[in-house]
Amino acid sequence: MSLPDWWTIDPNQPFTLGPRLFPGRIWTASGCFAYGLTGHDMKSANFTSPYQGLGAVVTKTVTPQPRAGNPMPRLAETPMGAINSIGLENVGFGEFLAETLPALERKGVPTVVSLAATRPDEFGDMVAMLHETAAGFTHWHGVEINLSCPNVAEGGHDFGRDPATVSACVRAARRNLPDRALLAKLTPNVTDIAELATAAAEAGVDAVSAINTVIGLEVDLETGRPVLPRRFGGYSGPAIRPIALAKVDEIVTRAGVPVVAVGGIGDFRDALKFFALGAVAVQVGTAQMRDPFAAARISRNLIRG
Amino acid sequence: MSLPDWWTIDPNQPFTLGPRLFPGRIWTASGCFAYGLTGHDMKSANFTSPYQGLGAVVTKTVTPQPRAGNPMPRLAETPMGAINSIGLENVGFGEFLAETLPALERKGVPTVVSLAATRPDEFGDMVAMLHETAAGFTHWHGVEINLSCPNVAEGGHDFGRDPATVSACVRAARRNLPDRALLAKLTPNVTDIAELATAAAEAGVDAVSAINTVIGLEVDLETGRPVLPRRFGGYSGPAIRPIALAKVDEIVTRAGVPVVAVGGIGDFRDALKFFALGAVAVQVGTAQMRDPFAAARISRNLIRG
Amino acid sequence: MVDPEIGPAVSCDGVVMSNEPVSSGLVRLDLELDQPLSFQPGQFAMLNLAGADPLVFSRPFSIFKADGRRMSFLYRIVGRGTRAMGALVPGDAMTFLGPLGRPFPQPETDQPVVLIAGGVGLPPLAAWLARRSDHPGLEIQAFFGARDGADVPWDLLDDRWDVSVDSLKDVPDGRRAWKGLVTDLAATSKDLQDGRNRMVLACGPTPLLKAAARFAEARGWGCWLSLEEHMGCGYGVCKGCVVPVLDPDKGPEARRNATCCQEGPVFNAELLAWKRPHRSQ
Amino acid sequence: MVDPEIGPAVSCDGVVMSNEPVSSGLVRLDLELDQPLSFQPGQFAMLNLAGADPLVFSRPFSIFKADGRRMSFLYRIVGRGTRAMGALVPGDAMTFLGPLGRPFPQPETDQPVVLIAGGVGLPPLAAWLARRSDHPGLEIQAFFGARDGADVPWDLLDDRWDVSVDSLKDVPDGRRAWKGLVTDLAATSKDLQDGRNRMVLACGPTPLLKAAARFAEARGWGCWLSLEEHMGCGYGVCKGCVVPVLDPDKGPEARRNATCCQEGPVFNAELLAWKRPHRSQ
Ligand SMILES: Cc1cc2nc3c(=O)[nH]c(=O)nc-3n(C[C@H](O)[C@H](O)[C@H](O)COP(=O)(O)OP(=O)(O)OC[C@H]3O[C@@H](n4cnc5c(N)ncnc54)[C@H](O)[C@@H]3O)c2cc1C
Ligand SMILES: Cc1cc2nc3c(=O)[nH]c(=O)nc-3n(C[C@H](O)[C@H](O)[C@H](O)COP(=O)(O)OP(=O)(O)OC[C@H]3O[C@@H](n4cnc5c(N)ncnc54)[C@H](O)[C@@H]3O)c2cc1C
Ligand SMILES: Cc1cc2nc3c(=O)[nH]c(=O)nc-3n(C[C@H](O)[C@H](O)[C@H](O)COP(=O)(O)O)c2cc1C
Ligand SMILES: Cc1cc2nc3c(=O)[nH]c(=O)nc-3n(C[C@H](O)[C@H](O)[C@H](O)COP(=O)(O)O)c2cc1C
Ligand code: FES
Ligand code: FES
Repeated sequence: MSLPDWWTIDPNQPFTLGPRLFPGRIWTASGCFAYGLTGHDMKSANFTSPYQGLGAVVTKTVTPQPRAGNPMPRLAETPMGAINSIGLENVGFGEFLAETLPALERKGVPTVVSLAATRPDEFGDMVAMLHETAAGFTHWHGVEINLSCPNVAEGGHDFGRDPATVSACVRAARRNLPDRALLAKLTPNVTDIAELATAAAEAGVDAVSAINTVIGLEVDLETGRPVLPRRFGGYSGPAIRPIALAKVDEIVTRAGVPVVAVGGIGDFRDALKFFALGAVAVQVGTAQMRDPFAAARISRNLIRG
Repeated sequence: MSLPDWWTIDPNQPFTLGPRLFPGRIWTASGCFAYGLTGHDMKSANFTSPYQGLGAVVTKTVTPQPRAGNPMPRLAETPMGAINSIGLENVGFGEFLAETLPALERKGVPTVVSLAATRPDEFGDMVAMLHETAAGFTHWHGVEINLSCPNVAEGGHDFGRDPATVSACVRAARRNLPDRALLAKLTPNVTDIAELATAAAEAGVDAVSAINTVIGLEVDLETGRPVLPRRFGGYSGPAIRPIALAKVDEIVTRAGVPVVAVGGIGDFRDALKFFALGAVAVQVGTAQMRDPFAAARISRNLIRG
Repeated sequence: MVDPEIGPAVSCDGVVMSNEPVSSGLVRLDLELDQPLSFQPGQFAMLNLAGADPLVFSRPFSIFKADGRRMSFLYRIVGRGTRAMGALVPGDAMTFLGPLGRPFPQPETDQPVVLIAGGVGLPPLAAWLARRSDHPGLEIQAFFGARDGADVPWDLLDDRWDVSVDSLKDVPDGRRAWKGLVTDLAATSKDLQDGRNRMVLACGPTPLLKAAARFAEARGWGCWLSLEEHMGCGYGVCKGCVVPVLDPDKGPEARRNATCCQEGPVFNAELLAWKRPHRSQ
Repeated sequence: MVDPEIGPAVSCDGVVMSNEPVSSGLVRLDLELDQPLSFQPGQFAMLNLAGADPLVFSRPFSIFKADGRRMSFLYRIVGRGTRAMGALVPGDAMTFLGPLGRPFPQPETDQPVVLIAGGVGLPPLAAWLARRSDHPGLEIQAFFGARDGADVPWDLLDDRWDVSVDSLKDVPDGRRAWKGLVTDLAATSKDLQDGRNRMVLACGPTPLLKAAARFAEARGWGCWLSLEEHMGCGYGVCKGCVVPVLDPDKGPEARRNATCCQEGPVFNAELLAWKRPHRSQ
């Protein structure tokens, strides 16, 4: 349980990302803590709430229109990972803006809004509406544009794999987001993630989030058919951590843009590995699904003393 | 331990791959069973030898010149996988041809020779020499050209990621290999592995082997530095199985070339998952390192009895 | 019927006190949590192995009993997670998140209730029944279905339970079991022929739930079912457990996804969109 | 010295017979294999947990004793694998591959031998010493180094072992320990001052091995060391355990990679290319 000598950061010390000061470096990842409100029903003797020590909640990805998501089953478990095919089920941008984001503001949850769309102008429009409606919010810190959901059928598969698309989406969002942090969440399912990160950096992001899920498949032995109706899903959890570490390292060393690391982080040791490579913050995904206090626990365990 | 109803193949029934009849569908993977000779020193009460029921041993990859490989440590273990950076240490093609392959022939080991090179003509030359020298060998069934070693420094990183390179190397080898099976081993570290498979198919392979290791990294917590001196290594073992299943499925459904599947296969259930997707044979890598009888065991357990 | 109050879920640690078979197919797990917790019958907990390599997803189990810090479960070994649970011995640690989900409703009047439980569907309904023992006026008929006589945890069932079995094998002396489906046992029960309007509460495998819903619908009775959906988080954050339900506010044909873990696992059978499957987008 | 004959390695299953601490830092594991096996002192086995999720790599452990089907090991809990081993109880299953590697040589003449063991380096040399008990003419000095008195498995050491400890803490009554490095204990030992040419066999952490090699070299004595390299397979197929050694056939500056698991773990110190590190290509 002891922290290595090289670790000198206080994860609860505010830090700057683009135009914003974030309250901390341990975040929850998109899609694994809903919209960041459910945690208020969770108690633990060791924490005031799941939000204790959290730098940000990245919301479930919100799309311009509500989505019902993919058919069940949506999850498959492997010995050290999970494969999901939720299909971006979400309430839609309208309801999110009218109800969810104000509720997060009222509850004081530090929030990064995750957005997905199929065209750059949709990103621009959503960001503009956010900027207009939530200009006075003090807990809304940024936007993460999800350029990488492997589960969505309508072309999403290849969407964020092209540096030109990454660039166009980032530009469209950045134009309308002068005073909040802008992050681009990158797909690992490409030959060269550093190229995507460079494109995002040049187009004006304040950081990239890496990685989203790795394309994976599980087979049902009885039937010989894929477990998930859509065949493929997004692989996450401890099994993908070495891949995430490699991708983060590639970005840090080759693209020179701040990286918010995500992929297989379950405890403070896992988080330290990404900080060691130069990540500025980390997100907790699958582990947060298992334990609503996972991120809070990591945050606490990274404090010296 | 029971086999599913859909499984109707006898893994020890000879099957055709290109111009050859292979004695079975369960093989060992390159680099995880050396040159296929060491197994003769291994005994078990349950098997006559580690070769029992093996369709082929794919040799450690051989390069035109001997290679000393990478500095130690060369291995890192994660909870469900291994990261290796052996660096293609091998005796070199000259010694392999003069001593190793004849020994394999004498011992009657069904052999696929794995070759790596940095230029298409080197593949062509090595294959030509094999064809000349080993023309009369009855246990030498094929060549697997390794287009995907992520550990080699001199440009190997990107070598097999370009369909044009895949195509050129396959053509060069195929030209000189009229009567043995030709396989191309593909890297998973690309956006679209089916594209590589298609290139290989068009250039004349009899099958593709998929997948080689996934680029991964592990950090030493104490020092905050990567465990492996070369930072990155090749990630293998159970953790990559869902990725291998996804890549194999992409190839089978989109490229229409026979696939010899490899990636995280440790027992007969794992093997069945790949067969369910349409693989024609499977290779056992990391699991063979743990247990010299792993492939023999899988072969036996897949026989309906 | 009224929905009982449900409080917050608690994340805490537990220590295995005992983990012993109570029948050929059911194991009883008693945990001592590090704090006392109460629950409403029908609620569940997400359990996991403690230590360096927990299961990626915790597993949902209905709460069978709670008494101070002691909490009991009945489970069947079916796969990787429950196999690992089967190997736990007293003193081993587990993680606990619960109680979660919406419980079975409690009757406000003296409307009689029919309980239909199959296999591991027993714990929530046994808990419900135990909770009613302070309410002697209520008429309750309880039916439990198992594979065979050995699969029935006889010592856990008081004599209010009528037992059905798929096979009459291994029924102990002095015990009574009916051969057939538990819903057929209920349908043929004389006690239910008096024409009174009853309430059906059911828990068990999906075919049982569907049969229970048909049984209730045929009689015009209300029916609540506890669904078993695969769960990722158990507390509403992953959308991995959705159940298509009717959305009467939006129109008779409207459907929406309800999370089994948060809006369920107990659903009013009327709301379930079983008949016309929900189309995903 | 002659190299003992080494036979094939056997892959088999074992059942834990006992797994109990023999000192503060050492645990003795006794396995009952499903067949009788013999070994040469210095050889090792690859051990792993049996069952659905074994460690990706088995772990190398020197063989301490073998008697029919019973095989014993001494190990220290240092990481994930040995932690899991520490939790094994009698009846648990393990997988075994061994004996593997080249053993310590056996003297053919009556040249006296010095054994230097540190910590978990004890088992192969204790085995070597036990094997010599039928050879009473041979003069053997044995030195064992531990952290402190509690770390010494006193009951396993016969009185031929001189013990050194880093700290004099916890030395039991009636036992003798010298404070300092075990190689310094050997260097100051009066028994070794008679000018005879000796043979040094050493096993322990790398600093100990280097000190033992210097100790032997300074006296012009031969020296065999058992190296601890991280291993993937243990049987020569992965090249994950290479040790740069001199390649005198190819010239005085020539180096090559030897596999620690197959050509070692016991190496003639003269061959080790420790001084001028081997450059990888
Ligand atoms: C609300 C609720 C209450 C439950 N209560 C009980 C109980 O009291 N006793 C009991 O024995 N079982 C109960 N179950 C079922 C129990 O959760 C599964 O049997 C268990 O998760 C199987 O895990 P496994 O790893 O052994 O099986 P595996 O099949 O190896 O599990 C693989 C994955 O599938 C999921 N899964 C498998 N079977 C089921 C199932 N029937 N329902 C939901 N998820 C499943 C697992 O959670 C896991 O994510 C309940 C399920 C739910 C949803
Ligand atoms: C020939 C040989 C004989 C050995 N004999 C013994 C013995 O009799 N008793 C004993 O306690 N230990 C012995 N060791 C060391 C023992 O193998 C390691 O302590 C053990 O592998 C650590 O595993 P772990 O999972 O607990 O440690 P971790 O550090 O978690 O292991 C991670 C990886 O590093 C490797 N590793 C870690 N430490 C060592 C080490 N010191 N040497 C080699 N590999 C290591 C592991 O095998 C594994 O692959 C021997 C090693 C070798 C090479
Ligand atoms: C159930 C589930 C749903 C997810 N939904 C989203 C999403 O809506 N948007 C997004 O950007 N990432 C989503 N992710 C990806 C995670 O945010 C994260 O990038 C990935 O899971 C790797 O991190 P982990 O290993 O910590 O889970 C989802 C992951 C899971 C497991
Ligand atoms: C130690 C090690 C060495 C390897 N060496 C080679 C090699 O020389 N050539 C090659 O094509 N693949 C090599 N591989 C990759 C394997 O053949 C296989 O493609 C990969 O490990 C995935 O399969 P697995 O999960 O079963 O190990 C090596 C893998 C390991 C673990
Ligand atoms: S299990 Fe995650 S939302 Fe229900
Ligand atoms: S450990 Fe694999 S070659 Fe030695």
